Amino acid sequence: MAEQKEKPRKVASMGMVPYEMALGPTWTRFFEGFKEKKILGTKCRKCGRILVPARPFCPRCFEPMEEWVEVAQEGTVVTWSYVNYTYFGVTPDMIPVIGATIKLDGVDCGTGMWTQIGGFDIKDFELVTKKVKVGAKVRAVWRRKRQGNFRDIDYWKIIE
Amino acid sequence: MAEKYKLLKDAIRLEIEDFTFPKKEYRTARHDTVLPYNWALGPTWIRFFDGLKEEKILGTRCKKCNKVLVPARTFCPICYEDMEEWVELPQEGNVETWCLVNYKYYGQVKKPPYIIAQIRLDKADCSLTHFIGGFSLSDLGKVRNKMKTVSRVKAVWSKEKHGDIYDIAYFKPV
Amino acid sequence: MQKVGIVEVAQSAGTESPLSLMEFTYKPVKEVLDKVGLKRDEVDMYILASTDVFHSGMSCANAFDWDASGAFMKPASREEGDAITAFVYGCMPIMEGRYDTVLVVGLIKGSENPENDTLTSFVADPFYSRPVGIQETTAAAMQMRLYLQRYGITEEQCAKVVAKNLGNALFNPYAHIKKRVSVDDVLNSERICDPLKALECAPKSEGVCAMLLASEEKAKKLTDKPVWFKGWGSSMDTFYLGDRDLLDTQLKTAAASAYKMAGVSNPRKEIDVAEICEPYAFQELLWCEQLGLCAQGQGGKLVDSGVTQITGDLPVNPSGGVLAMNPYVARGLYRVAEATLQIKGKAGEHQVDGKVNTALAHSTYGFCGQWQGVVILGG
Amino acid sequence: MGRAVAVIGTGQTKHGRRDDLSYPDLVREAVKKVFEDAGITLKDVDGVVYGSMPSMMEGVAYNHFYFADALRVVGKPLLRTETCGSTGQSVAHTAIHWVASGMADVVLAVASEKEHEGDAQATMMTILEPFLQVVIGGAPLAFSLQSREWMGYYHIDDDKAREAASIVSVDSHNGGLANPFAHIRVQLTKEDVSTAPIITYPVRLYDVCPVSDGACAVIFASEEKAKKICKKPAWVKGMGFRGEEYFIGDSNKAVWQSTIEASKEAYKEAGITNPLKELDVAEVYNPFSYQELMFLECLGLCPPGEAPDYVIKGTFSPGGELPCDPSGGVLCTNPIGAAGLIRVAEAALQVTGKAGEHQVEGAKLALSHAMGGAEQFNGITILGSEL
Repeated sequence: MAEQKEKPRKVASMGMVPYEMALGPTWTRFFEGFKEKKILGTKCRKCGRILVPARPFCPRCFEPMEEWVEVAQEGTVVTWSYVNYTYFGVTPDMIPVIGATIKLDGVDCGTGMWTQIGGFDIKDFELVTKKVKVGAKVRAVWRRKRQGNFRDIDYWKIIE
Repeated sequence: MAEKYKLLKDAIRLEIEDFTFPKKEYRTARHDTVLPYNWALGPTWIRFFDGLKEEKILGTRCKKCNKVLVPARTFCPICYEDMEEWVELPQEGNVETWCLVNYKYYGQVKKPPYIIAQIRLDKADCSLTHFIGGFSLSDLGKVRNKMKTVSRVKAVWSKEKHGDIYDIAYFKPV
Repeated sequence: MQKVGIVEVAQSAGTESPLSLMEFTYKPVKEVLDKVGLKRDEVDMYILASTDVFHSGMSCANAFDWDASGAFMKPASREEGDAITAFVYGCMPIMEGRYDTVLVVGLIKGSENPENDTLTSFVADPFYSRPVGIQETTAAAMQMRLYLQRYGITEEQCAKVVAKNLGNALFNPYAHIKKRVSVDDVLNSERICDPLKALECAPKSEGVCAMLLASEEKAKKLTDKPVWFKGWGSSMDTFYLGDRDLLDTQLKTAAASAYKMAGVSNPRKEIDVAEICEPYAFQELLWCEQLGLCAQGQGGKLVDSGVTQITGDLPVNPSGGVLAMNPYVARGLYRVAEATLQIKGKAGEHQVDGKVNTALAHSTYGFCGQWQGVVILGG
Repeated sequence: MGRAVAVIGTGQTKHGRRDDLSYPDLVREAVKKVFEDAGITLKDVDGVVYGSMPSMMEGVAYNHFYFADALRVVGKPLLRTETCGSTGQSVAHTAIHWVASGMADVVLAVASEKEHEGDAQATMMTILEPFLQVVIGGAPLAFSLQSREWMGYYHIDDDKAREAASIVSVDSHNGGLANPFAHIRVQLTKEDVSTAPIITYPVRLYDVCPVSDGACAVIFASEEKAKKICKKPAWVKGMGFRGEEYFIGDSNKAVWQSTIEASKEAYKEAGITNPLKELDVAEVYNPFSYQELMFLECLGLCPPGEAPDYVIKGTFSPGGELPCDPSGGVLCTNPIGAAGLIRVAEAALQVTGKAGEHQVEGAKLALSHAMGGAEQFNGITILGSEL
C-alpha cells in the first residue's frame, strides 16, 4: 500500500449521456388519449384483466393485448407517500410531492409511479395526514393545454 | 432535463455540447442521463498526480516480479503484491502503436484530429497511453508519413497544472 | 452433468424499429415460445442479457426488461455484459439437473442510444484512460496498427473481410447493413481513426435474440433436431492497455478451454463453420489466429486463400457477422443463434454448402478484446 | 439438483465512507480477505462472478473490466450478474449454479458498491422509463408506497406499525454496534427513531439505510473441494429467485408474491416446512425498517398482517425465537450491489460460528435475502452447517 499520509481527494465530474426512446404504437395511442382527456387501458383476452397504462401484451398470459377500453377517471388510493427530501436533479422548490398508487374504478391494477395527489396546500403536513388516506376517492384533474404526455393530468384531487 | 444541465453547468462549469439524434418519424421521448460523480483517487493516484504537478512521471516497482509499472499502481496486477517502491521514470520513450482520431463523437475528450499512442517509457515495463502532438495534424497523408519516421517521443508539460493526466500536454517526437 | 440442447431460436432484424423497447423485445420471445408450443409459464427459468449504458437510458435494465422477456414469477437472472454469457448461464441449471428448460434473451435497441464510442468511453477508468480518449474504436485502431506492423498484414487483407461479410449479409434477412462493397470501397472509405477506415467498423444496430435451451430428454421431445452445447471457454485480460501485448489476447486461453471441454483437438479440421465477433474488420483475422484456425500471423493469408468464404472449406461469419449487424450486448447470442441455424441446416439463403457437424460461436467485448468467450456446438 | 455446493470463505471490507481508497483498491480489500479466510491460492479458483448496481451509480460502465486485476480474474472466465438491489443474491446464485453444473469446482463471487462516488437516488430514478413513471422520490418513495400499501391492506394502524418499525431499527442498530464491518454505529432508542425527520412519510431518517461504500467476496466450492479445503464449510441448502411486473401497480405489493414464491422454492429445496421454528437466524434485506415487517410475513416467518405483533413480542429480536439481522442488516450498511452478498456472507459466518460478537448462539440454519427493482425482485439463499 502506498503511503497513507495524503488526505482523501476526489475528482468531481459529470456523466452525460443522451438517449431517445421510441414510445411505440401502444404508448403513442395511450398518450393520444390524454389529449382528448381519455385514460385508455387494454384488456387481456385470456385473463380478462384491464391494465392501465395500456400494454402491448399481458405480462402474465403473454398474449397480445389488442382490445382497447376507456377507463374511469375516478379511483381509490391504494397507497401514498410524502416525498420530502432532495437528491441530484431535485431542487427544494420541487418538493414536497405526494406519490400515490391509485386503483381506477373498473381497472385491474393500480397506477404506477405516474400519479400524484394535489390540489391543496401539501406543504401543510398536518393537513396532508388529515386528507390523504388509503381508500380515499380521487379524480383526475386535467391541464387546460394538453400535449399528449404524462403532464396532461395535473394532479389527482381528493373527492371524499 | 434542461434544468439538470443548468445545474451541472453551474456546478462544474462544463462546456455542454448538444446531441441530436437522427430525425425519427415516430413518437419518441428524449431521455438524457445526467449524473454527478465524485471519484476518490486513493493514495496511489494522489501521489502519481502530485508527481505530475512537479513534472515527474512516477511508477511503482513490484518487489516480487521487479517490474516497473506506470502510472503507479497500488498493487502488481500479476503478483497481487502491494507495490511500495516508487520510481521516477525518464520522460522519453518509444512509440509502440498509435491511432489518428479524425472523426467526431459525443462526449469526445478533444477536438479532432489528435493522435493517441502507447508509449513505452525507458525503464518501464509497460506502456503509457497519451497523446502525441507538437506538429500539424491537418493533412492526414503528411501525418502518416511523418509518423512512419517517429519512434522516440518526449513528454511536453502543460503550463497550468491541475494534478491530473492532462498535466502532461502530449508527447512530441524527438 | 446433463446434456444441453438448443431447441429453437428467434432473432429480430437490425434495422431501426419504431416499436418501443418493450414491444420490440416481446416479439422474438413470443416467436420462440410459439414455435416450440410452450406457454410462458411452462419454461422453467429465464436468463436475460442487457446492459445499463446500452439500454436507452434506463439503469437496472432487468426492471424494464422483465415483462417482455416472459420472466414474470419464474426463476430468473440477468447477465450485464455480452449475451453469450447469458447462454452459458442458461446451460448451467440444465447441466446440474435442476431445470429442464431455460429461455435466454439478449436485447438492445441501438437506435435509442448515442454512438457506441460515447458509451464505451465509460468503460475506461475515470482518471487516466478516459481522459486520454480511450474507447473501443481508438483502442482497436492501436491494436490494428500493431497487427499490420508486426505480421505484415495488409490493409487490403483487412478490407477483404468487410467485402466478404457484407456480401454474406445480403443473404441474411436479419442483417442491418445490406450493401455490396468492394475491397476498394473499403480502402477508399474515410480514415476515421487511422488505420481504421469507416467501412471497417461495425454499425450500431437493434437486436433481440431469444433462444430456448432444454435438457436432452426434453429437447428431443420439443424438436426433431436439437443442437448440442459441447464446450465453453472464457478468459479475461488485465485492464490497462499498456500492460498488455495487444496481439496476444486471452482468446487463446478461452479457446483452449472450450476445445478441451468439447474434445476438439484440431480446430481447423473439426470446426465446420465459425461465427466470430469482429466489430472491426482486422479482428476477424486476429481472432482466427488465436482460435487456432490458422497459424500466428497468418490471418491475412487465411482470408486471401478464400477458405473463410461462405463457399470455402471453413466459412467464417456466413451471417455477415458483426460488421453487418451489431446489436451490442445481444451480438454474442446472435453468434450462437447463427451457429445453431447452420447446424440445423436452417440458415436459408446463407446456409453454407457442406454439412455442418461442429460450429464455433465467439464473442468479445471490452477494449481490444479484454473479455473473450467461445462456445462450441454440435449436431 | 446437481452437486452440493458450499461457502468456504468470506471477506468484507470495512463498510462506510471510503474516500481513502480508489474503487479498485476497495474491491481488492474484500478479495484479499476472502483468499486469506478460505486459505486457498489463485490456482484453485476456476472462475469469478461479479456484480454491482448499474454503471450510472459510479459512472464506470462494465466495471468488471476496471476491476479485472483487483478481482484476480486475469486468465480466468468471468460472469457479470446484475439484478438491481437483489444483485448480491443473484451473484451468489450464479456462482452456485456454476459449481453445481460441474463446469467449475471453485468460484469466487464478488459484489461491491461505492455509493459516495455518485448520487444513489438520482441513479435509481433512471430505473424507470422517462415517459410513464415519472413521480420524483427515488427508492424511498417506491418502498414507502409499499409499506403503506401493506399497512392499508391489513388495517394496521400507524402507531402500531411505527412501534414495530422502531424496534426493528433499534435492534438493527444494536447489531451494527457489534459488527466490526458495519457502517452506521449508533445507539438509538425507540423514541429517537419515531421522532426523527420525515424522509418519505411514514418513513423517517432511522428507518432508512445509509449511503455506504463497501465490497464483499464469497468463495463457493463443490462438495469434494469444500471437504478437502475447508474445515467448516457452510452448505447451500436452498435458493430461490422471483421477479414480478415492471409497473408497480400491477400486483398487490402488500402480499409480495415474489418474496413468497422465492422463499417457498428455497424452503422446499432445503426441506424446511416451518421456517420460524427451523431457521436459527435470518439476514433479511432491510433498507427500510417498515419493509422488514412485510418481509417477515412474506418469508413465512409469521402470519400475514401480524408482523408488528410478533416484532413487539420480541420474536425477531436478539434472544428471540428467530433473531433477524444480527449484523445490523442493510439499515446499518448499504453498499447496494454488495448488500445482498453481505447477507449470504453473514449467514455463512453464523452457521460456521464465526460471527464473533454478533454470533447467534448455536446457529445451524440461516436464511439470507435481498430485494430490488421497482418493488420487483426477491432472491433467497439458505445456508446450513450440515450437508
